Amino acid sequence: MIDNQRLAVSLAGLNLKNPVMPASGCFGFGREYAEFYDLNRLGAIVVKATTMEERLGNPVPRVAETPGGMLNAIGLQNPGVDEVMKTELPYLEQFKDLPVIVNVAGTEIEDYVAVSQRVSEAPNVSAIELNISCPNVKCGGITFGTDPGIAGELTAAVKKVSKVPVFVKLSPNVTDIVPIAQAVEAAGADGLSMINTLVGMRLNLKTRRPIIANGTGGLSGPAIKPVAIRMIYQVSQQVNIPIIGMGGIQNAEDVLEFIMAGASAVAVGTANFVDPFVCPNIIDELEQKMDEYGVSSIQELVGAGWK
Amino acid sequence: MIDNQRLAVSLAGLNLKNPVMPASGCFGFGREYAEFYDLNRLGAIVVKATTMEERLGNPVPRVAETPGGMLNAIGLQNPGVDEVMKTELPYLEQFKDLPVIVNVAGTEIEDYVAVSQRVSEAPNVSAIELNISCPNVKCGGITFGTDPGIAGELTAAVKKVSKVPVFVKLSPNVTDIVPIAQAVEAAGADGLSMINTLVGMRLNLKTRRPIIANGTGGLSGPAIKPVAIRMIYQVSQQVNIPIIGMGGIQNAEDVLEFIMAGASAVAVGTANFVDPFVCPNIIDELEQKMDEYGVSSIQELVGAGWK
Amino acid sequence: MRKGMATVLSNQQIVDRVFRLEVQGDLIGEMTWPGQFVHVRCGTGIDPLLRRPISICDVNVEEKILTMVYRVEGHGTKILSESVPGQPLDLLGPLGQGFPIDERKEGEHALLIGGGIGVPPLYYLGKELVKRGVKVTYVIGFGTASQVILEDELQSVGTTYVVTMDGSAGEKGLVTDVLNEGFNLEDSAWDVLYSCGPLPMLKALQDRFQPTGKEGYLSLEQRMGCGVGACLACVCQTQSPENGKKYRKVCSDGPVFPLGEVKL
Amino acid sequence: MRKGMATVLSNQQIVDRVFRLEVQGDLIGEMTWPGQFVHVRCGTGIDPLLRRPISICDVNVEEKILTMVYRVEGHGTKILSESVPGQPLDLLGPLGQGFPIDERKEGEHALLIGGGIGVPPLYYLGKELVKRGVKVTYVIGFGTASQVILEDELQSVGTTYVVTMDGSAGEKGLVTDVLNEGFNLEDSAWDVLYSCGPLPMLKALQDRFQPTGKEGYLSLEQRMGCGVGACLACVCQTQSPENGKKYRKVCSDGPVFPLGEVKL
Ligand SMILES: Cc1cc2nc3c(=O)[nH]c(=O)nc-3n(C[C@H](O)[C@H](O)[C@H](O)COP(=O)(O)OP(=O)(O)OC[C@H]3O[C@@H](n4cnc5c(N)ncnc54)[C@H](O)[C@@H]3O)c2cc1C
Ligand SMILES: Cc1cc2nc3c(=O)[nH]c(=O)nc-3n(C[C@H](O)[C@H](O)[C@H](O)COP(=O)(O)OP(=O)(O)OC[C@H]3O[C@@H](n4cnc5c(N)ncnc54)[C@H](O)[C@@H]3O)c2cc1C
Ligand SMILES: Cc1cc2nc3c(=O)[nH]c(=O)nc-3n(C[C@H](O)[C@H](O)[C@H](O)COP(=O)(O)O)c2cc1C
Ligand SMILES: Cc1cc2nc3c(=O)[nH]c(=O)nc-3n(C[C@H](O)[C@H](O)[C@H](O)COP(=O)(O)O)c2cc1C
Ligand code: FES
Ligand code: FES
Repeated sequence: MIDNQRLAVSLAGLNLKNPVMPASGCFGFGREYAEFYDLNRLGAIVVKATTMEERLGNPVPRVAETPGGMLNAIGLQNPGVDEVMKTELPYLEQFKDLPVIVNVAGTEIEDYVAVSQRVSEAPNVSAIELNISCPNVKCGGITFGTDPGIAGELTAAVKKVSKVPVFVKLSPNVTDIVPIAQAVEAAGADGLSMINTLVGMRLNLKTRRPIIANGTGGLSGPAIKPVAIRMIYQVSQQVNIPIIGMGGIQNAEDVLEFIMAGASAVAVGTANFVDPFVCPNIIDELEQKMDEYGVSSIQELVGAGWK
Repeated sequence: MIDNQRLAVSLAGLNLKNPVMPASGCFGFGREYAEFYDLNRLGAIVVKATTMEERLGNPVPRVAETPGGMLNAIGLQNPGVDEVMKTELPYLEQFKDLPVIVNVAGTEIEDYVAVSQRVSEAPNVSAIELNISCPNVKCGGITFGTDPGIAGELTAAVKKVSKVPVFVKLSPNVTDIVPIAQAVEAAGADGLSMINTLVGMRLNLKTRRPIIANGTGGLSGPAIKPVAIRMIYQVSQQVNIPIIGMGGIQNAEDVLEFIMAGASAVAVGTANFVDPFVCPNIIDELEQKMDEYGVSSIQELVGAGWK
Repeated sequence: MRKGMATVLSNQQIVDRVFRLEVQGDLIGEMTWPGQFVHVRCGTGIDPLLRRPISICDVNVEEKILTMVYRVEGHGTKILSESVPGQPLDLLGPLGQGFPIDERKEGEHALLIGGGIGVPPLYYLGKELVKRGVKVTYVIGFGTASQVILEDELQSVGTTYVVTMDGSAGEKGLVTDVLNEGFNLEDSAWDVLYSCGPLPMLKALQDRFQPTGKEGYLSLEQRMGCGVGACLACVCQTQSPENGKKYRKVCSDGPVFPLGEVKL
Repeated sequence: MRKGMATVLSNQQIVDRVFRLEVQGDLIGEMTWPGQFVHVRCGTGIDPLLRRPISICDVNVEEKILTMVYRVEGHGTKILSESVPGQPLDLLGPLGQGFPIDERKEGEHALLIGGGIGVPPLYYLGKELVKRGVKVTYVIGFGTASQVILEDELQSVGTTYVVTMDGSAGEKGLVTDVLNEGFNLEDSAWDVLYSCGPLPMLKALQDRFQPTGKEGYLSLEQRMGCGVGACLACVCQTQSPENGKKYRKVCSDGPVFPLGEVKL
């Protein structure tokens, strides 16, 4: 692979060969998509949320469709940190050129801390993404992602134990996202991921009940793109840490729009379900689109929308 | 027109022959769409936001497209309450079977009160919709729609002077919409309208600037439907006043989904731009869809999703 | 290659709301396992956004022609029903684990039970079983006579009993009723059961035959996201967790599961 | 009737990225006023969601055939460019106020200035003016020779001067340059100006001719929502508010405005 500096990005000390990674929960632990293409082509990989104990997740149906989007309430199903350390992360070691970011979730601050400490010790983990924004799990009554104080506290606690950079994944379901971003920055976060899903619902006209067994679900896909762009545009002007942008990305032009809004790299979620090749296709397409819009390098474009 | 009790709804004392009305800002003061069909076919009409003084609105471009939606930042352009009283409301008097709901906006509580008092005196105004949620206007630093206390105060002040029922139009750009709904209910609101637009943004890749001159705009259209359904489902279980539901409605099935979520009537906004006949088409289609899903009457269906 | 474009050859309504769609394309050459499915993109826009799982009903491997039979349910299948010959169709597949047939021995008797729009995959399955020298008997159930599909095709593969709930075609009742009566289909008369159909039917079959220890396979449906095992949308719980696996993914561990493996 | 379906008769690329689209339908019988536009639904889905305004380039009122010439800019026009004969096309129109021509008198001389993709509406306008005995002269400007459109068609209506920025076809420079030189197009040589094209061109024309008091009309573009005057997306400010009207709507008060009416 030719090193291409136009696409390279540096993200809180991580050097990525390109800015495109699959988003957490939309790519498992990589196994399934490795059957389609060489995962080394990706800028990085963000794996499914990992919790202390195994989680069985929510009852089915777990997904529903909406115009230009989908709802999901998977409920953090995962085999637990032990199994992830034993099976999933070692599996990813074969991809030598693939930074791994582990999405960490929990119910108590202690869970996050314990899981973060463990996964940050895995030889091939490059960063942690703290999922303080999953709308599908009642977090012990506390919604980490909507309270700047608690979000900051959690971030500080995890930072103390983590051996790798910590990204905090923010919830868009808030009146003002800026203070939360600032609180986690002040608490030591190395970067932000935004946005997680919007809380939504669909009803089944035949059964007269929510389609998703959980009731509400997280809205992802193209429908939420303008909300993501707006929030990244706002937050990136108020913090000095890099942002991994996501929410509805489908193609290379969307990537440029996110970078221009202030993201330093991007994650692609739902679009993988529509086209399993979407990440490598976007990466292939990126330079041509950069030429078209006169973009010399991704780094140069970061925040160009407001600079 | 045959009186059809299956479609009739009663809304805070207003009796509507059917539950479908155009949403504020998407139908002007009715003149333009009156060239397409007889406005008497509508359940009601919600006219453009009216303010104390004339407003010129925001610079152009004022709209941008997003996947499955659009952004707007019209900025409350309107001729002011005097002109609305003198020209627009009298124009609508020719439609004998058309309840008129006037959307009222302002910068200070006093503005809202003054405008509400005046329009509530017009002979053909059936209700007022307080727009405390317009995302495109800096409301003198106060965001009425995101603070339960201020929202309640405003509602109470307007209730004191209004001679017609007062609906309060809520903003979806909040962490928790329920306390705001409860606050305006406690302050005497006769009903709620929800949802207004989500704050979003698009960037122009060529100019590297927001497409909309105002920067951010309000996201409407099918993209926001699941967010609207979720909020109506949540709020309708916590208040005892009726809700006019809106956000992405395109067809009769969408109407049933909103009613089932807890709305007593619905407003159709952006879809008018795609098809000027969308409101009468939905009304025509409604009974057939009710038969298909075994719905005896609209009234019976209200909140069926959680009842 | 598991994603690719195929070209629509024909798309014809066979009974009310049900269409037979024939498409041709390179990746169809790999579709050799009955019971697998394809994940179909309906239209090219963002509404519908997700793909739709449709079973393989028949494959001509040499000519790379795939037949699907689908019922119009909602937005996606509606758009699919508007496909015209010559139109490209974006397919992901073949996906999932089909009906196990490699262990079948010549001379065995397989009972294939289908309900409604679950009947189509049993056609390809029956043909492949017959190729292996297995005798096939079909029992297919529908609501009413006008919904009966593929009867002639199945009849050419093996004896086919039609059952309708209102008795307007074949026997009256449910497919399981037929097994009780004089059709020589008592448990000892067959070696293996394969079934696809509505959940209540599958549940009735599992409840009845799991205790008997008979070999059998059921094909399930579940709402899907990715279709390839990555998103965990489509899970079902296992009856008795082995190797600590408390769930299965319908898209990649299934859609076909042995009798008794999952809770229904 | 102002909304209806038309049927695509042909859709052909004429130069790079520019297509000529012919459609037939009942509502086209009403399209008798040059300078009006139609609001076109591109595709049938929700992306693109909004309609696209496209000018009337030519109309055969008897046969109800409308010609549009459009350039592929983004998602909507891309989808439009994939239209095939026989396909239905959802139109809203005719919309807006076209070029005023009723006051024109036989023997007058009209100067029609077009730039780029602003040229198409001037074709129908020129034909209608000639019908009324008005002499028509065209000045049309493009970036380069390969972008020149409709030259032959316009030539058949009136003398047509082509201008390109790089001089690769016709005169080199901007359309306004030509008016300065020896083309007998000095102000006294014509009675009325009609123009459609990019904003800088319209601005240059307004700056130059407004002070002279010459009669003239400019066709503007603006991003639209409804296209019918209801949403206030497409406004422009008036130069001197009369009757307290401080703005105009491009979709319903325009797209054509008299020289000097609006700020550019
Ligand atoms: C493995 C498998 C094989 C299938 N094979 C066939 C077949 O051969 N023929 C056939 O007619 N149908 C088959 N189905 C069912 C078919 O997938 C659904 O009818 C179809 O997805 C409905 O889509 P829609 O857009 O028309 O309906 P909508 O209700 O608008 O769909 C909304 C969402 O729900 C999902 N959904 C709705 N019903 C089902 C369902 N029963 N199973 C899974 N997802 C569903 C859709 O995929 C979509 O994501 C199969 C399902 C599975 C899981
Ligand atoms: C009255 C009028 C007449 C027009 N006549 C023609 C014509 O005859 N031929 C032609 O090629 N073009 C014409 N245009 C411009 C044409 O409408 C735009 O090129 C087209 O809308 C771009 O759509 P898109 O989806 O390809 O681009 P995108 O950039 O993807 O469009 C995004 C959004 O911006 C809007 N938009 C983008 N550019 C323009 C523009 N220049 N004017 C208005 N809205 C825009 C689109 O309508 C859409 O809502 C006309 C515009 C107006 C206002
Ligand atoms: C099926 C599904 C599962 C998800 N699981 C997780 C998760 O485990 N942890 C997390 O932080 N985000 C999760 N997300 C959110 C995505 O990572 C992403 O933030 C969101 O989907 C927006 O991006 P998109 O529109 O490209 O999908 C999930 C999203 C989907 C659709
Ligand atoms: C162009 C435009 C202008 C609007 N103007 C107003 C307004 O003046 N007052 C108001 O309360 N809501 C206004 N809205 C919001 C709509 O009334 C409605 O709440 C929102 O668009 C969601 O419905 P929809 O998705 O059907 O459009 C406007 C929306 C649009 C698209
Ligand atoms: S559909 Fe994604 S795991 Fe099965
Ligand atoms: S586009 Fe709506 S007023 Fe002009």
